[in-house]
Amino acid sequence: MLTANGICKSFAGVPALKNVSVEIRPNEVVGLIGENGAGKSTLMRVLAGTHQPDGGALLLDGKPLRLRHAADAAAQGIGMVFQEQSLLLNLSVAENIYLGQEDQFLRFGIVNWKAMHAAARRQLAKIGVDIDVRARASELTFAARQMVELAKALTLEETVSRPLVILLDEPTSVLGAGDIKVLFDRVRALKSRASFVFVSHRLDEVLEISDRVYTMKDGEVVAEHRADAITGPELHEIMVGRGLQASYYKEDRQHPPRDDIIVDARKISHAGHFSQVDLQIRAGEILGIAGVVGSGREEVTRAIGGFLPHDSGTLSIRGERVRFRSPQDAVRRGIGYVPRERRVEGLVMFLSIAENITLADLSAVTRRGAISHGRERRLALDWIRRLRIKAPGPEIACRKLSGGNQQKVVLARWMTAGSRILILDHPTRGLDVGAKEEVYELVRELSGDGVAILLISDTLEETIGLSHRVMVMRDGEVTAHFDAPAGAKPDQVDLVRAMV
Amino acid sequence: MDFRTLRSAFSLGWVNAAIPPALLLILILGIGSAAPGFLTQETLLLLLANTAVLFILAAGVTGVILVGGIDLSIQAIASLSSVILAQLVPQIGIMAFPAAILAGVVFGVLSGLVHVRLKVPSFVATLATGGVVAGIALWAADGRAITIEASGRVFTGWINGSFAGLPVVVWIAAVLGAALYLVMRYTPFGRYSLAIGAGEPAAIAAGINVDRTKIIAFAISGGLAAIAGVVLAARLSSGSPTLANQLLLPAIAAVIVGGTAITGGLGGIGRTAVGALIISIVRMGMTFIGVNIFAENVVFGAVLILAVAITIDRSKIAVIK
Amino acid sequence: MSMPRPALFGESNRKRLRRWAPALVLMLLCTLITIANPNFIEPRNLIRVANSAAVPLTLAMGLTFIILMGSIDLSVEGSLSIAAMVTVLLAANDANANSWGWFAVAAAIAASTALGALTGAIQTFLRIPSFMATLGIWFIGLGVSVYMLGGSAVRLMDPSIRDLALARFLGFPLSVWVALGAFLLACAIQYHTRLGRHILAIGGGEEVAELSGIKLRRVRIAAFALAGFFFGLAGILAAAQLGRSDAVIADGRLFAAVTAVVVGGTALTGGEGGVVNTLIGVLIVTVLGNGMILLGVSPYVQQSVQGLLIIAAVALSLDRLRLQIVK
Amino acid sequence: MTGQTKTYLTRPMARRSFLATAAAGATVAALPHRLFAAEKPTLVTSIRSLSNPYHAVWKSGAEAFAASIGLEHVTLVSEGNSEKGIADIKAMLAKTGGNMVLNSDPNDTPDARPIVEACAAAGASVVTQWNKPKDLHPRDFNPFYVSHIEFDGIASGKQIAEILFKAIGGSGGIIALGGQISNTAAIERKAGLEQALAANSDIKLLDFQVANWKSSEAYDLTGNLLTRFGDDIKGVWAANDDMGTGALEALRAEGLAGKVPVVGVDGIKAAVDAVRAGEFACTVTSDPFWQGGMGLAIGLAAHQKKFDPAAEPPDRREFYGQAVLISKDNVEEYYKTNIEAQPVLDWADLWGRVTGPIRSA
Repeated sequence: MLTANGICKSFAGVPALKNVSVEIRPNEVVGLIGENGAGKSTLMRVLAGTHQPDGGALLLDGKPLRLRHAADAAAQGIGMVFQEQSLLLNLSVAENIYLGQEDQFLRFGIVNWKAMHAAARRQLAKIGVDIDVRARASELTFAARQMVELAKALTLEETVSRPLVILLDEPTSVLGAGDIKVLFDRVRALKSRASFVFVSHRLDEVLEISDRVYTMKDGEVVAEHRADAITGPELHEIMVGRGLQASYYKEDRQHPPRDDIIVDARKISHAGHFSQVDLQIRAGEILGIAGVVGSGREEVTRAIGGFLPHDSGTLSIRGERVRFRSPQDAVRRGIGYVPRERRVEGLVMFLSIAENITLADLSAVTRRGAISHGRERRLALDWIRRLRIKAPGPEIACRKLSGGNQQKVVLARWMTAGSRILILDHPTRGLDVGAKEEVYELVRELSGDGVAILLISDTLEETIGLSHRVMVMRDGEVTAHFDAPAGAKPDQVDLVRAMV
Repeated sequence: MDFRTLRSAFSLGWVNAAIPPALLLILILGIGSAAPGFLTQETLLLLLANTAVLFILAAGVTGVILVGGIDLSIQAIASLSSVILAQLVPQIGIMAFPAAILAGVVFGVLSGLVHVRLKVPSFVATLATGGVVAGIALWAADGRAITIEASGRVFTGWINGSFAGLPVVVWIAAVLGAALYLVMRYTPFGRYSLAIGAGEPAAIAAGINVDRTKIIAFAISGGLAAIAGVVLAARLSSGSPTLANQLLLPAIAAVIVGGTAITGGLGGIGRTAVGALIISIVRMGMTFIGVNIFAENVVFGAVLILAVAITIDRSKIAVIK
Repeated sequence: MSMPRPALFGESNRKRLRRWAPALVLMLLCTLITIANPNFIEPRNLIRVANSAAVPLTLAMGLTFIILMGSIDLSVEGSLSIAAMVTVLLAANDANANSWGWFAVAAAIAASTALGALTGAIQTFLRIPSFMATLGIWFIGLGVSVYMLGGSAVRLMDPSIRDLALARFLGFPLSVWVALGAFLLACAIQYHTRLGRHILAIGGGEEVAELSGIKLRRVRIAAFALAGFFFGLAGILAAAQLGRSDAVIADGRLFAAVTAVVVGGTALTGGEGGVVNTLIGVLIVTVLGNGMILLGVSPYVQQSVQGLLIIAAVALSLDRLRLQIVK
Repeated sequence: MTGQTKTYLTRPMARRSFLATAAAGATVAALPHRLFAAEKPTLVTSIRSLSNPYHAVWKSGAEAFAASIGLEHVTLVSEGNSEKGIADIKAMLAKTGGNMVLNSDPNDTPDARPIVEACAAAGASVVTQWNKPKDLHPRDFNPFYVSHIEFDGIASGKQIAEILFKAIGGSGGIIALGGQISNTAAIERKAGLEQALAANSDIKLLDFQVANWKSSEAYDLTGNLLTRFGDDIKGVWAANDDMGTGALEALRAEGLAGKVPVVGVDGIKAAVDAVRAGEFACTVTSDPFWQGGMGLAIGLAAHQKKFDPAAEPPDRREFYGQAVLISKDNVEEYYKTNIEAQPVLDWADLWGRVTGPIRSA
């Protein structure tokens, strides 16, 4: 019903989409996979009307369709759930759901709130969630926000008589396993009324939910498969051009940790977030923390990173008792934090690669108190080569890099600063398979060098695969410990039991 | 006008950096051809001398704007330092200079502390500290202008002189400007300022002492405001609690016309120097061309908007607010 | 799925308390002044406080919308003086033969609204930050009114317009009722219209707002025009109160208005706060000014006292936990 | 006073029809003045701003004089910014090569020295009014610094205070509104008020507040003071008419206009009207029309070597000008000669209003 025919789009002369054709049929879920930079998001934005193609055409039921902005797409029943959390946190749930579509509730120019709230409640009921429509979006969990976004996309049903096309741009990237299941259930239930385009990095998810899968590579569609006719590893090979090996998490390179305890937390608590958490990390050890959203694992990592001072218990770094009041204290103790919000907390996007690499510690490039720009450049070039950062040069602004390369810059910064403790907060979020693999390799290398690593991750496999030990948290408390030596990894099921 | 194409044409970095100086050159040549007598050595020297105080003030604010804040207290601090200089010169002679400048630094630090410790937005924090400082200046001057008598002018006279063919005020501005340029380019403080302005959360996570950097920025701003006040006091041979009034907006305008983003993280002292020159050329040019006195403000406002529209580097500003 | 409940437990209450902080500051201020000088709560004084608050309140209503959007409007003084100038020059006055009565008022509002729309257009079409666009408009507005007034103060002789300040209804001057009307209108716009929502949405996140199909340019221009409308209303009230207009009629009103908005608890970063906050903020600033006179605070230190109290009020009402970053 | 009318007599288009002006205003742009012949001196007026009636009248006086002798005249405004005021003057000096006559009301006391020094260095003749540092003297810059003119602020402040006291019957409370704290005229007028108070023990100064010369601030302050003192306020003393009229409007809002007399300084039209209506007890004016024209006339005469400043007696180098009191006794006559008609001054009578040397204390 919605067809894209030979779409071309370039940015500042660089082609992002080259002659891309896809077709979305009624009542089906179309998967869209590809590495970062393959053009998935651009294609989605063209379909959603926020980007205008340079060439090619969109057809709706065979008729040409011109979308000048998001509102045009909405008028045709095309809605989008964005990769970035796109609710406005200062507005209520109902306001978010009907943002941009308030006209229907206007009476003499005045918004009829009662009607809007009732309508919003109806929308949420459709997908079977119960959220107070007057609550501010900032008070909701990530998962709930995702549901609200889905509900928002579904409002088009009321204004458009034709079946909807809902574009889901990496909706699962911030969700825990349980929430993903809920989302998929909703999508399946809604299939009778709408078509979906589903974009994700996680091949298993795409295969699970989709009927058909398009694979994109370098701005082109390189393959189209029925989901039941292809396996994950095959898809992976098409996507990255190499096979998905069993040694994905580089288990063969997992070495036993050393003896010295680097991080030693005893009964640390932060009221309302976590309590009585004991945690030890040895040199060269990767400690994973598993837990659902709200289990307190994020907050524990934030506490050790210096963002959220613990209010009781003791924290020792290399045997020395510390109490961090700011990340700066933590950095001074050799702790490096690799955040999930790379674009916000990871890098100063407008600064260059070189400047970001030396941000935490300028001492390597300063001589007599003055920054030597030549040294800085050489240092950055060195990292670019060693970590295979794909960039024209060290003076390029970080915002122009892909996610994987940005993550490498963050890691390069902490290695420059000589950090011996790394906190990896969802280190592979938003990265494609190939980039993930490179990050895993780096993490193994660092671990082999004796760096103590604290890891929280999107998926259990990743947590288990990478870690030496896994600690499970629930409701702010530690509920279980598992050893995860190479070749004898714990079972996911056991972990999940401790999580919920 | 399609600014998207314009923008992509300007996406090359050096083109963007070259726009403000180019605008400056066009202005000079334009006014020079409209008003013969403008392009003389004397007039251009006068232009430089007239720009000096504005530039010193603007250079200080530049640092604060780069870290993403704003300092509205500079005119009060400049006035206070002029009062301190005028009060103290007869008593302690040349030592009055460091005393006046130190007072500026102290109040700059105070603004910074109010801003970072009490988390009051800098716009309001400095508005308020500016009020406090203005009150102190009134009190210190006992509510009147204080003349620096002939005995005191022995110590302040050198500022009105010339050195190597250039007025001393121009040298002062140039030295301060060069020093700040080096500080911004070669010290960790300068780097941290840019990082904080361009992405404060990332700067925090990288372990940068954001509070200290901001306080230093405010201290520099206060110190430079005080130096501007001292120069003013020396030029006018007196101090007054209202001496630097009306200098705040031109100073901020100079920073932004130069192409420094009001949101922080982008720009620098060099740009501010160009911006300050543009502001004073426009002002002086209006006198030279003989713009209707009633229309001066209108022309100034329009030129301001146009200058910003031309000089601002839109490719490096995420959201135009 | 697990029922998504508000995930923040303890913080909510504290947050709610913070939200009330400006109101508490206001009450505390009133109480302290009353203890020091009981004249403060005399009805006559309260009426006067209301009267002094009329112009700043009307003005701050307009500014609130701009600040909610995350922008700033420095053209307050320019717009206000334009409106005052148009009013006196078109209504009966001592400088020309015009006597258009209430059409003058309509023209004044139209002029400042148009100037606001122009500001918005400059900002959105030339893509320059509001700070600079409005700074330019400030100079232009001031320049035009100086030009039109020829530098002198023109008296407003139209008795019906003067009645805005002189006639009373239920004890309050009409200007207070007009300001109250402006406040209610602003409330209606913020809480009950699409424009109000969209302004908040832009303040909360411009990109998201755009992706939701909000026409940013249109909303921004409308918001600046709306602000211009309120500035115009304030200009008319100021002209009616002073019985004349000169180019400096608006002097010092910008920073007073920004202060009131911020003291009320509206964030300069946009998206948080609103016109009710601003009402409280205006009252805090006005009561403070009134109180300092009632207590006989020396003019030398009034500025300093005001500065310190502003810092205190803003520091008290800020939610420091939420505000990791303050600019 | 005179000024109001003058402004529109000299600029009829700006006032006669708002619409015509609106059209003109919309297209107003940088209209270049004709370039003048270099051998003729340029007359330059430097004042604070054009946004107050006082200086607007000053400018029309200057223009009337310039028109009478057919010389180019330029007005510079400092907008309250000392730096700009001085910079503009220097730019004019550069432009004219020093062949100019400057009549300046320096923005602030300190500004006078660099202005005079710049003029002397360039060979221009300068007359300053109101503000100059005590240790700056015309005699030190012969022949370029021709004269400095002031009006005795103490005398004016005292004179209006005494009339106010008489108007309220010699006893009771008054409030006073002062100008910008650090301003010389504000300080002197306040001193005059204090002298008058010292001589009238039955009058009580309830409070002295600063309204920075502005009517809008005076309006709010007066309202607040009315609360504090209520009916105890029998009269209002204001250091200028702008503040006085602001106070008057606050009184009017309370139904007190005409009952509580107001006095001020400057003689702006609104104040003269208020004197006629019996709402102002009096106002006293330094006659800015005269100041604007005569300052240039004196400077030009010296510049054209019609007299040698160095040879003039001290009381022509630094003197108090003659202030005119406008009270209900003479207001009708004043209105006829100065407001309804353009005053005709004899610009050749350079020293006619010299009342005596300036106090050194």
